[in-house]
Amino acid sequence: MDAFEQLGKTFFDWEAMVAVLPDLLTVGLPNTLLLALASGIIGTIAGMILAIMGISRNRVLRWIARIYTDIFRGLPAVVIILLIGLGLGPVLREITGSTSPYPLGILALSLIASAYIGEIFRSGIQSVEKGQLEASRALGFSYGSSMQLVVVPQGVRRVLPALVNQFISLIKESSLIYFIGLVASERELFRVGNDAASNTGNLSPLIAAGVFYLCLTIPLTHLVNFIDTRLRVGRKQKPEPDDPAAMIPTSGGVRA
Amino acid sequence: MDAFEQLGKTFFDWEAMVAVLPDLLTVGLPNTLLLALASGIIGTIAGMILAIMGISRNRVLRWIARIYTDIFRGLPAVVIILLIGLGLGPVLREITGSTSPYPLGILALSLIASAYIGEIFRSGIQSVEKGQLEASRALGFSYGSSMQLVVVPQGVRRVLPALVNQFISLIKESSLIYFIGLVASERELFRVGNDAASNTGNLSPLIAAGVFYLCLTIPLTHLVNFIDTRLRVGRKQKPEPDDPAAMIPTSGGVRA
Amino acid sequence: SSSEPAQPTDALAGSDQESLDKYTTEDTTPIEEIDTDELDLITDGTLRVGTLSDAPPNIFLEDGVFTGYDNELLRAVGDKLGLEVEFASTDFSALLAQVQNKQFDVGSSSISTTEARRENVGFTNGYDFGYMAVVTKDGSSVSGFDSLSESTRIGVVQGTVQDDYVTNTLGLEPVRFPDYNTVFANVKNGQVDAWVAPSQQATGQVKEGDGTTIAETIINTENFTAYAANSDNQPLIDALNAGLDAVIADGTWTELTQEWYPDRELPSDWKPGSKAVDVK
Amino acid sequence: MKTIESGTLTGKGLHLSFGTNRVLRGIDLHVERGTTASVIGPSGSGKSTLLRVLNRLIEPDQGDILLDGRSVLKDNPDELRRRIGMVFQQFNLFPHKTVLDNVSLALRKLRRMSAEEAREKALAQLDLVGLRHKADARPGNLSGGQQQRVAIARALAMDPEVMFFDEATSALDPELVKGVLALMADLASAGMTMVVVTHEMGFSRNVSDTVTFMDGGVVVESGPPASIFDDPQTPRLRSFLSDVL
Amino acid sequence: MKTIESGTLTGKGLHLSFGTNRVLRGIDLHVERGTTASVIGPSGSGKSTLLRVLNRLIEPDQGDILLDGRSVLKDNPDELRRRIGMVFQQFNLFPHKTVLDNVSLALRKLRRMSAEEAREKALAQLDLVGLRHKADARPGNLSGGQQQRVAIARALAMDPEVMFFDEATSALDPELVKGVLALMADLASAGMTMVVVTHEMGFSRNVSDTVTFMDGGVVVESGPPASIFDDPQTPRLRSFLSDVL
Ligand SMILES: Nc1ncnc2c1ncn2[C@@H]1O[C@H](COP(=O)(O)OP(=O)(O)OP(=O)(O)O)[C@@H](O)[C@H]1O
Ligand SMILES: Nc1ncnc2c1ncn2[C@@H]1O[C@H](COP(=O)(O)OP(=O)(O)OP(=O)(O)O)[C@@H](O)[C@H]1O
Ligand SMILES: [Mg+2]
Ligand SMILES: [Mg+2]
Repeated sequence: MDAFEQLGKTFFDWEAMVAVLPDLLTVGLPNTLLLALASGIIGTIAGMILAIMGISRNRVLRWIARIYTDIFRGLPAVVIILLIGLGLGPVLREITGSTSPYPLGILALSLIASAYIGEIFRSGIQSVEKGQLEASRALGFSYGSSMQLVVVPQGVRRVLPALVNQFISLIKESSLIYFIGLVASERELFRVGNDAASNTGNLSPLIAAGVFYLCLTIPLTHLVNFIDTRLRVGRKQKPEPDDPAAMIPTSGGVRA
Repeated sequence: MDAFEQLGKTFFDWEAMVAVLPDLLTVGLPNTLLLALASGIIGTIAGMILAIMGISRNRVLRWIARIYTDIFRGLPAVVIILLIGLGLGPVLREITGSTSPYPLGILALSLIASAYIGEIFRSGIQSVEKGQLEASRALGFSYGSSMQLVVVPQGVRRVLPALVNQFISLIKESSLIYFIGLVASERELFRVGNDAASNTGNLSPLIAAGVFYLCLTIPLTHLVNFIDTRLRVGRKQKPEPDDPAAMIPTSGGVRA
Repeated sequence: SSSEPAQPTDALAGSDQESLDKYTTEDTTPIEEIDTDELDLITDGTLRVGTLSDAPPNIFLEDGVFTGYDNELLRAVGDKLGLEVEFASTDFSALLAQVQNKQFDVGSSSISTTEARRENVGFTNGYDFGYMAVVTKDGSSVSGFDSLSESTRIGVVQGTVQDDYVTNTLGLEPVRFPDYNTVFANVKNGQVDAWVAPSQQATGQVKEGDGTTIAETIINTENFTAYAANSDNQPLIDALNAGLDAVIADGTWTELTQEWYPDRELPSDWKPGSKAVDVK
Repeated sequence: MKTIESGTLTGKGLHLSFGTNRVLRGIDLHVERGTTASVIGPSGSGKSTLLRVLNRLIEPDQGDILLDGRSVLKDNPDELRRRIGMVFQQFNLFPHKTVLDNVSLALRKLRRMSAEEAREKALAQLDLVGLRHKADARPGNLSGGQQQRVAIARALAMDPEVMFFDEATSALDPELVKGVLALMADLASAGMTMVVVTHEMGFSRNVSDTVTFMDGGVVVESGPPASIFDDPQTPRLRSFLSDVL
Repeated sequence: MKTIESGTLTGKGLHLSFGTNRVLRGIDLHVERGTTASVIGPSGSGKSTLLRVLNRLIEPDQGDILLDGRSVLKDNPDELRRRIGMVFQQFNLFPHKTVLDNVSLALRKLRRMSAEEAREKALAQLDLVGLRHKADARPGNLSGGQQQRVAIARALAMDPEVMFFDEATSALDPELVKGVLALMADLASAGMTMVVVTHEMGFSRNVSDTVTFMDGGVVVESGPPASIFDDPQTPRLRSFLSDVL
C-alpha cells in the first residue's frame, strides 16, 4: 500500500465513518449542543454582569472584573476544568447527590466563556457614542437607568457577531469536559469520534466528527457575517416621498 | 486528610511545583514561545493574503478564501493537527529527512491562525472609511496601489488588539501539537506540566504550567487594552497656539 | 524515578518481585469479613470507576459499554464484593488526582505503580504486568527490543507502562503520543520507527497487509499494574485486595487473562494478588 | 404654539477645569423667565461645557446655579435635569427605539405615566413638531431635520421650565436648517425660557433677547443683539464676527 | 497665486443608476477653461455622484466626458484622475501619514519623483496654503480648516487641469469656513478650471462663472449667477433658494 493510499484509508474510510454515525447523531450531537447552549447562556449572563462591573464607577468592582477576566482568559481551559471538577465536585455531590459531570463541566465552560463575553460586552458598551448617555441623563434618567435603558441595549446589539463567534468556540471547547469524567452516554462529538478511532486504529471517525462540527459552525459563521454586514450597512432605508433628505445614504448621514 | 486539605495537596503541592520548574523554564517555555511566535508570524502573513483575497473583486478568489476560512475555523484544532501531521509528515521527511514534529505543528497552527487572522484583517480593512479609497483613487492611484498604500495600512492598525488576542489563543493552542508526538525536549509548557501530573498523579505541575501561561497572557491582555484605549481615544492632541480650532476634542472633531 | 537503566538486550533484568515489590501484601482480609458499608464509597453499594475510553484492549468502550481486560477483571472483583461497578472515562493525566480527591472510588487504566505515583495515591496489589511488543513497518531495520537505540524514534503513549519501560528501564527517550490511534497512525506513515505497544493492542491493531509487523513481544514485571484508590481509604484498598485474591483463587483471573491475552504465558517469577494467594 | 409656563435661570461665577484645562473661568449668565439667550463664540470656547454645567451633567468646580431664584446645587441632579430640556447637535435620539418610544420613554419611566397616557402625550408632542405620522419609524429612517424635531419633542414632553439647544442645526443639510430654526423661534415666542448655543447669527440676532459672546472660557461681551452685532466693543468679538458673517 | 494652465471639461448626456435608483438622468455640463462652475441642489439630488462620474470614480452608464474637446472614456481612468484634482467634504487625508507625506505620496509614486524633489514640491504647495510649518504633523492634530487646506495642497501638487470640490466647507466650524473659501476664490482667479459643489450661496454667487441647479438627477436650471439667484425660472429652484437663503 503506498503512502497516499494509506493516508486515504486512515482518514477517509467510509465504513468506519458510517459505523460511528449513529453514536455521533444520538449521543455526541445532543451532548455537544447541550453543553454549548447551556454554557453559552450562563456565560452570557455572567459576562453581562462582568461587563457592567468592568465599566462601573466603583474601582473595587472594576478590579474584581479585571482579575477574574485575566485569570479565566489566561489559563488553559483544561486547568480550569480540572480545578472546577475536582474542587467543586465533592461539594455538588454533597448537596445534590448527583455524580453527573455536566453541571460542573457547564460551570467551568461558563466561567471561561463569561470572561471572554464580558470583554466583548464591555467593548460594545464602550463603543456606544457618549451622546447617548448624555441625552438620557439630560432627560433626567440616573446613570444606572441610562445604562440599562439606553447604552447597554445598543452595545449588546453591536457585538452580536463577536458573541456568535464565542459560541462557535464553545462548541469546539465543549469537548474538553471529558477531563471531568464521562459515562458512555455523556460523551460529546469529539469524544465519540476519538473513542471510535481508538477502537479501530483508524482516524476516519474523527473526520466524521469534524464534519459534524463543520455542520454546526459554518452556518453560524455565515450568520455572523450576515449580522455583521447588516449592522455595518444599516437597515435598508425606505425612501421618504415627503422629504428628499431621507434619501441621504447612510454613510453620508450624520453619525457622531 | 480532609477533603479540603487533599485538594490543596493535589493542586498546590509546592514541592511538586518546584520539581517541575526547571523543565517548565528550560524546555516548556522556549518551546511554547517558539511555536506561538513562528505560527503567529506565518499565520499573520497568510492571514493577510486571505484577507486580500476575501475582499478582492475576483469572485473565485473570494470563494477560495471563504471556504478555506470556514474549514479551518470550523474544525476542531486537533483534527487539523492530525491531518497535517500524518498527511504531510512523510512528504516532509522525504524532502528534508527531518522527523521533527515542529515544522508540521507550526504549519498546522499557522493554518488555523491564518483563518482567524484573515477574518480579523478583512473586517479591519472593511472598516476603513470609503472616503480613504476614494481619495486615493481620485489622486490617480490604481485600486491595487490604493489598497496597498492607504487602506490596508489603516485597517491593520485598527485590528492590533484583535491580533494580540489571537496571539494569546495561539499560546494556549500550541499545546495541541502533542498529538503529532513529542520527545521530552520538544514538549511545550502544558505538556511538561501534564506529563509531570500523569507521572505523579498530582495536579500541581499543571497549575505551575498555568501560572506560566498567565505570565505570558496577562501582560499581553493589558497590552491589548492599552492599544485599544489608545486607538479609541486617539493620539493626545497638542494644543495649537496659532489656531483655536485645534482645541476641539477628538470626539467633537470631524470623523467620517 | 531513578531506576538504573538496564542493558537494552536484557528486557527482564530486575523484574524480580521479591526485591522490587515491597508493596504487595502478605495476605488479605477474608472476603466474608469485608463490610461494604464501611468502604466510604461515593454512592453506597457502587464502585465508581474512572477509566479511559480509548486504550484497547485493556480499557475501552465498545457499543456504549466500558470493557477491556482491566475493567472486566474489576467487574469480577466487584461481583465478589457484592458491589455495582459504574465506569466513566477521563483523561489519564487527571485520573489519579480524581481518585485521590474522591471523584472516583477506583482508577482502572493499567496504571503502572511507580514510586512517584504512590506518593499521591493508593494502589491495590498487582493484577497484571508489562507484556509488550515492538511494532514496526515491514522491512524496518528495527527487529526487536535489542535493536532499539538512541537513534530510533520510539513511539509510546504518554504515561503508560510502555512509556515507563522505555524511559526508565531502557533509558531511551521515546516520542510520546496522547493515544494509541495517533501513535499507530504514525508508525504506518513512518513518522516513528517503532512503537512499543501493549502486546494485545499490537495484535489487535496490526492487520494483514497494512504494512506493519510485530517484531518482538516481551514480558516486563517491573512496576506491575494495579487499581488506584484513595490512599487514606485503607478499607477500600483491603476490600479490593480481598476481591482480587478471590477472583485469582477461583480461576476467574486465569480465565480472563486467557480470554484477553491468549498467547501469553505467565512468567515464572511473577504472580498477581497478595503473596498468600495461589493462582488457579 | 400655546404659551408655556417657564422659569428664570441664573448661573453665577461658574468655574470648571478638565485636569489643567480651565474651560470655564467665572461665567455669569442670567436668563429671565420667558426670554431667549443665545450664546456664541469660537470652537472650544466652552459653550457646550457651559450648558452641561448649567444642567449639572458636569458639576461646576465653583459658582452657583439658580432656578427661579433658588439654588439648585443641593438638589438631586436627576431632578434638576427633568426641569431642563436639552437638544444636541447630533440629535442623540435612541436608535434602537421608535420615534414614539423616544418621546414617551421618560414619561413612562420618570413621570410613571401609564403606557396609554404616555402615548397620548407623546403623540400630541409629535403633532406639535409635525411628525405624528412618523411615530412608528426608527430614527435612522428619518432625515436630519426630522430627527432634530423629534429630539425637540422628546425634550418638550417632560414639560421643562428651560430649554437648552447646543448647535441644534449644525449637523443639518442646509435646506433642512430653516424648519428647525422656525420651530425654535415658535417656542421662544410661546414663552419658553431658552439658552441657545448657535452659529446661526441670523437666529441670534432676530430671535434672542440677549446675546452672550464667549471666548476662552469667559464671557467677553453680553447684551441685546443690536449692541452685540452692530456695536461690538472688543477686538475679539469684532474678529469673530468678521469670520462668521 | 500665479496663473495656472488649465483645461476645458464637458459632460454630455450622463446617465447613472445604482440598481433601480436612477441618480443621474442625462446631465450636460460644460466648464470653459479657466472658469468656475458651481453646482447647487438639495441633498440626494446627485451632485456628488456627478463629480464622481466626471472623473470616472464611477463609470457612467451612458454619455460622454470630454477634456479639452477630446473624449476621455477610452483612456485609462487612473490617468484621467491624475489630471483632475478632487477635494472632499470629509477631507479624507490619510491619517497614518504626515502632512508632507499626504502631499508628496502621489508625486513619488505616480510622478516617480525622487524623495527630495517630491519633498520640495510638496513643501512649496504647503506654502501656498500657508501650512508649511505643519509639514511633519499628523492630520489628526490639525483643525478642520487646516486639514482641508492640506487636502487642497495634495490635489494641487499633481498639477491638475481641473479641480473638483465636493462641499469642501460643509464639515468645518463656521469660523474656519472663510479661510478655505478664500483659498478657493484665489485658485479660481488664478485661472484654475473648477467644478464646485457647494451650499455656500455667497461663494456660488460671487466667485463662480456659471451656476447649475440639480434636482432629482437632472439639471433643472443653469446659467450665470445673477440669473440663477435673482431670476429663478422654475418653482423647484425658487423653493430651494427660499430654504437656503
Ligand atoms: N469631557 C471633556 N474632557 C476633557 N476636556 C473637555 C471635555 N469636554 C470639553 N473639553 C475641553 O473643553 C474645552 C471647551 O469645549 P466645549 O465643547 O465646551 O467648546 P465649544 O465652545 O462647545 O466648542 P464647539 O463650538 O466646537 O462645540 C475644549 O478645550 C475641550 O477640549
Ligand atoms: N454608492 C452608492 N450606492 C448606491 N446608491 C448611492 C451611492 N451613492 C449615492 N447613492 C444614491 O444616489 C443618490 C444621489 O446621491 P449623491 O450623494 O450624489 O447626492 P448629493 O446631491 O451629493 O447629496 P448631498 O448634498 O447629501 O451630498 C442618493 O439617492 C443616494 O442614495
Ligand atoms: Mg460645543
Ligand atoms: Mg454629496
